[in-house]
Amino acid sequence: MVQMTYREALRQALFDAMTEDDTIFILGEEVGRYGGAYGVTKGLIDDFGEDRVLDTPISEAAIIGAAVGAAMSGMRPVAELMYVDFIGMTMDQLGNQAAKIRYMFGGQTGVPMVLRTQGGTGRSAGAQHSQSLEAYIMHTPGLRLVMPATVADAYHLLRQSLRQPDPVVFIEHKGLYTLKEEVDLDADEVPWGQAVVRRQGEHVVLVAYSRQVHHAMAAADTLMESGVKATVIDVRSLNPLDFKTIQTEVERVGRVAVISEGVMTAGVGAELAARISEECFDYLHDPVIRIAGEDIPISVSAALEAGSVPEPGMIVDTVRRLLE
Amino acid sequence: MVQMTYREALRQALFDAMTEDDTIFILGEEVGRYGGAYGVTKGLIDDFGEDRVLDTPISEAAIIGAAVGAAMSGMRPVAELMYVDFIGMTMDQLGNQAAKIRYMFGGQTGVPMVLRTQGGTGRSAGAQHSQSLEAYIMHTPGLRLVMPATVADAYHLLRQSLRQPDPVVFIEHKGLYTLKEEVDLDADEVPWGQAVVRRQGEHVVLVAYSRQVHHAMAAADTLMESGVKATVIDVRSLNPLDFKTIQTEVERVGRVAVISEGVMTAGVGAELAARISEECFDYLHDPVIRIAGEDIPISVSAALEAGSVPEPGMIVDTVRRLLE
Amino acid sequence: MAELTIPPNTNANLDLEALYRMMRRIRSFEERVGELFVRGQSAGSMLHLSIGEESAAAGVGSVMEDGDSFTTHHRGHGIFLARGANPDRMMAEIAGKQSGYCSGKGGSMHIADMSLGHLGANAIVGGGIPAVVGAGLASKLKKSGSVSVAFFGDGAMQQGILYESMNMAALWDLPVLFVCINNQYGMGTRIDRATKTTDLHVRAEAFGLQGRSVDGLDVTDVHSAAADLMDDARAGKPGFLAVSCYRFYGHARKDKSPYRTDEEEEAGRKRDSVAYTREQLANSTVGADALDILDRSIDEEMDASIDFAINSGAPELTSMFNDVYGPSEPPPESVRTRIERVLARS
Amino acid sequence: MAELTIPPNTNANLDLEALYRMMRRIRSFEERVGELFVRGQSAGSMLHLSIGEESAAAGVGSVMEDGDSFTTHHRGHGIFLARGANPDRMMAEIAGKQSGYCSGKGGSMHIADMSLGHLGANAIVGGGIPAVVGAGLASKLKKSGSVSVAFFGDGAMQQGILYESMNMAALWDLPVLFVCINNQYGMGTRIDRATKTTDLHVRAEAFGLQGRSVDGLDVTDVHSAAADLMDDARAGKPGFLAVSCYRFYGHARKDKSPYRTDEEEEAGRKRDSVAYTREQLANSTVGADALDILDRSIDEEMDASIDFAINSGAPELTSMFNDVYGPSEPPPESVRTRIERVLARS
Ligand SMILES: Cc1ncc(C[n+]2csc(CCOP(=O)(O)OP(=O)(O)O)c2C)c(N)n1
Ligand SMILES: Cc1ncc(C[n+]2csc(CCOP(=O)(O)OP(=O)(O)O)c2C)c(N)n1
Ligand SMILES: [Mg+2]
Ligand SMILES: [Mg+2]
Repeated sequence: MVQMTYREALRQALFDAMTEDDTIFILGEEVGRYGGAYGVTKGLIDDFGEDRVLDTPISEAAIIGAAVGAAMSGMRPVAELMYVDFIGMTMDQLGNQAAKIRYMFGGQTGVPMVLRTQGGTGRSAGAQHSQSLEAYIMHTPGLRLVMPATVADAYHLLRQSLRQPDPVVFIEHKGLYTLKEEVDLDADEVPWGQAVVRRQGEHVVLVAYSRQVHHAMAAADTLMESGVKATVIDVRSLNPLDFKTIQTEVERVGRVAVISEGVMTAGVGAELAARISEECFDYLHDPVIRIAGEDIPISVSAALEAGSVPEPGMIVDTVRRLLE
Repeated sequence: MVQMTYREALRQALFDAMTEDDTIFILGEEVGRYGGAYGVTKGLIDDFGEDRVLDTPISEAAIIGAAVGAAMSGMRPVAELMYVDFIGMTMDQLGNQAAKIRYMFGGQTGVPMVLRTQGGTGRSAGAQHSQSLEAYIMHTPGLRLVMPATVADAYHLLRQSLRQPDPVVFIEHKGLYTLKEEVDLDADEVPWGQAVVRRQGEHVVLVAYSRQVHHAMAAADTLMESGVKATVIDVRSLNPLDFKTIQTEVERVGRVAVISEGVMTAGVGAELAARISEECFDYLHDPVIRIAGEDIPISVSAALEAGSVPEPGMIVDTVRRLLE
Repeated sequence: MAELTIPPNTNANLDLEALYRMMRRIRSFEERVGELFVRGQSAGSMLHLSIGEESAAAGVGSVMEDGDSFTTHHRGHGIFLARGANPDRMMAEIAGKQSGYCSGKGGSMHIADMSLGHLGANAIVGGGIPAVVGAGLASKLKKSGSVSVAFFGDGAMQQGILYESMNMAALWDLPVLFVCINNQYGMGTRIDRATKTTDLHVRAEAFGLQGRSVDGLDVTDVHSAAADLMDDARAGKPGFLAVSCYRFYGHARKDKSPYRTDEEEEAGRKRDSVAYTREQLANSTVGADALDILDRSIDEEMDASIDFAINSGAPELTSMFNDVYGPSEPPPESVRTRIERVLARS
Repeated sequence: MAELTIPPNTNANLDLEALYRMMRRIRSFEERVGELFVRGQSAGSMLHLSIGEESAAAGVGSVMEDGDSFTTHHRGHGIFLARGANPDRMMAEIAGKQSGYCSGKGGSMHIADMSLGHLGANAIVGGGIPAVVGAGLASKLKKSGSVSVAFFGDGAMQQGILYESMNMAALWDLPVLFVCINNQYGMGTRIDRATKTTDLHVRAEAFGLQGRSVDGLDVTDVHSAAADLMDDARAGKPGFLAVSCYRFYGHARKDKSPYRTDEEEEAGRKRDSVAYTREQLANSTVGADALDILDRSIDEEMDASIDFAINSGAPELTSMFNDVYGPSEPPPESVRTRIERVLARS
């Protein structure tokens, strides 16, 4: 077991994977000499050279397109998109090319690439640098989607992503980079595509992913003070989605809230809530409640920004109301 | 009352609006001399000249961006995106600019533009020309989203869209252009942002939009033969969403299926199902069933294409099973 | 061909007959794609024929080597044939059949063959361009010596991603060649209504690539320009080649090109590189008789491809769930199965 | 400024003092943005100072007219000041306050003022560029005679949308000017690591625009190049201007630029257009004393903007639901309200 931050775990995962597999290379804006806008790739250019850690021009569409072409040519590129907010420029290369190439070409080739990016609020970065856009990805068949909440998952799921046959969109949360936890790098692999029950309770199930897992855990602590016991599920992987773990807990407990930072309407929470409502219908004592980002852009004002996404207090309030 | 096609109604709406409001102009690929890839804008260049019906280069991102700039400069542009499948190239201009400008700038300006496009299956056009991508739009606050199913709505909702203060994404269905119906062009305006009950029944509610409304109506006909009476709701406008009309019918009937052609996961059906499950919880006898496009790309093979999206038989089967 | 004076070909190093054969096969194949459509056997009507553009396909295709890769646009049948495609499997794919290159999932606009280096046709204008940057990077990293070529139309000259891609190729000295097949039109828009400057290679030069524009009438001109650029690309000096030609027919099968005059079309179709080369060969030691025999054998081969396509079976309905993810991944659950499962429980 | 020989300004038509004043105000304002951050009063740390780029803002800003419009990139404070921004409202916006230009919703990277023709700063590299094509179209359709100017950095030269936009402007003869502020860096990447060709205006010419590159050291050079291009743009001949300068400090407030040497920075900061012009004026009839007085009054004005910002209130929490849609549209229901409503019922 070692102590490290989420940022360090990501770097370690890249380092270990690149050491093992020389088809892996990194490309993206400022990933090399600068070390990444959030410092994840720091030093890798010294370890692996400029050919395997490639600083690119500010050309998001071509970065993803180049990764697609490289992946079809025997490489395993890791493309970094500095902010998930820039995904709009890449959605054709991502949604029409990376996601569909295996299918359109009848299975002749895969596109084994990882798109690393980060999203979320917390830095007063405004409407174009604070979004949580995972729902676009989840709605695009062909793209895997992973969003780690813990340091261990940052490491192990990135390693796993780098072994997949298909394009994986790997979204980090900008608020988690400094999170420090114990992690066992040599642990048995975190299984691919599986949710995890982070804590088990009997009164309510909180389904979350990425930073909201920590908010859900904090809310669960608070609720515990008044005797309310919550299950917290960390979904981790939105595609593949491990619905079974969710279903088991929901059917046992009968009350559930799904939590996501992205805007509510047509978001990931909608999918999870729809699916739970559909599949666990007879087990639900109450409606599945969505706790989500407001259906608005993010303001630069810190107060407005914080107020527009779920936080522990809101989760606690919602659960209390739900159990009333 | 006049008989006209969906295509003609759209053209008529553009013609009437451009006659009334000289700030309206059209820009897009092949909208002028060619008359539009699906013939909607045919002849408008003769009526209004090359300045108001502007053939553009194949530059989707800049087309939307130019529309944004024109809308901020006192014009009301109608940008045509030939296929909704090309939206990936425009998502930055659409999602980060058009959608957020009013907000980011504290309400100083709106972006009164209409993005007309078309989507859906039915022409063996393959994975990159057959998609239904409305969920991306519905998940983007700031963008209105309208998807007409009937000839009258094609006319009246396009007129309405051209009076909105905010960007409207108006998605036609390629399978509806030749649909011919009676329409009263002088009718009282179709109200903005309202769903409509196309037929009322007591056993099940079918919630649909765009071409699936016709499939739902056909299914309702078939079901009627065995005495099953279905309500069919045409949502028409996904943002603003008239949830009240849906809620009223669902709470009266207690059983509901939501139908959309787009892929199921994290799609529009997820939002509708989540919301119905949440808000009408105590009234539901059965889970809200999603009938939707498969979570796969669209094949060029006509059989595979048709098999991958909902059709009337599938709706009938589902309702029968639901009522068993 | 009356107005054109056709000089005899004097380049001894060039196998003009092979180039002719390539071009003639493309022409013959494309005519049969049209026939497949007329017979109602094609998958849809989005069929874009490369008739009139044969010299670009053959001129560039002939200087590529085994191991080189390429992407094409939606009008890519000819290029793929020039790189060795099997016409049966192509035609079957265009018909949406299981025996096609992509098992009926791709169709005319999404044909690919990894074994021939065809990284895929693309229905998105410009969509296939950046992939060659990635292939070029792979070549450089693996020191494989291969070049990757992006083929696209003049319409794609107005897509931003081309410039992002050319910039990267130049910046990183990649073994990449960009080939613009300038058939004067993007759908109904003549190039001068899409851009102010039609001297296309200048744009590539402005990004640091080697640029050439060449008239596609004489395939030997295309061939020699492409050969030079290809040598340089292989040495890490990426290039751009614009081949001007004329789109003989409508944009896709249903388009009758009402936006252009008969005179223009007539003049355009006179600039026929297939006929031009045939004339050269007919007047050479090859002679007209041999060409007649060659043509006939090509037509027979291509006729057979129609039969092959028509006689092939449609893909199984359940195959639609395959190939969304890798072969050992579970396929997505079908909506019908899900509904049954959910309703069986509640 | 020892190494530079500064010639006296000889252009009688030019109000060099006004240009100096513009540049000096920018410098002074930006220094105070830095101070706001250090005092923990800015909204976040994504503050991009335009120190070192004053001549681009003033040189181009001074040739624009009332009614002209513009967009800027993320480093746009200076340009906006050159076009008449109120520093109080700017600083308040940078602090995320209600009294700011955008009521605290936009911040440094999303400042705008429709009444001054500022169609908005943009946090997306290249994101604001195509809007000027639309503004140019509007000008042409309304025959208003106005020009629209896009300001962006050298990094945006690698974004495809620039080329799509320039192509349209050229094709349609729009009253549009593209201005690239080439400060040699995009974050930590020096321009020669982002592109092979640093002769930027050539790219614009390749699309049919009038292109100029100018050294930003002497604001009068920028001014005269911009004046020419602006006149032409107003007549429907769109242009492109690259102004080379040096980004004096880090990319954003927290960046210490470890990726460049002290020597380079020192040399770069010597190319200081504010100091250069000051020297010219000090040696002219204006004289150093008057400049001292001017500088002091500017600094006082800008100091006041900090106080204004700090003393302004934060926006009300509920204001976050305003301005998503037009003023007469109902605001989105809040998630909290929805949850209460739903749970009250069930
Ligand atoms: C991104 C995108 N925009 C528009 C289209 C529709 N479209 C298909 S082909 C075409 C014209 C392309 O012209 P060009 O690149 O010159 O190729 P050509 O058809 O002449 O071979 C257009 C506009 C598309 N498929 N993709
Ligand atoms: C589309 C996009 N990509 C990347 C970024 C991150 N980013 C912000 S500023 C910047 C550098 C921009 O360089 P340049 O255009 O030269 O402007 P400068 O900062 O030098 O003024 C980058 C990469 C962004 N904001 N938007
Ligand atoms: Mg063309
Ligand atoms: Mg710069």
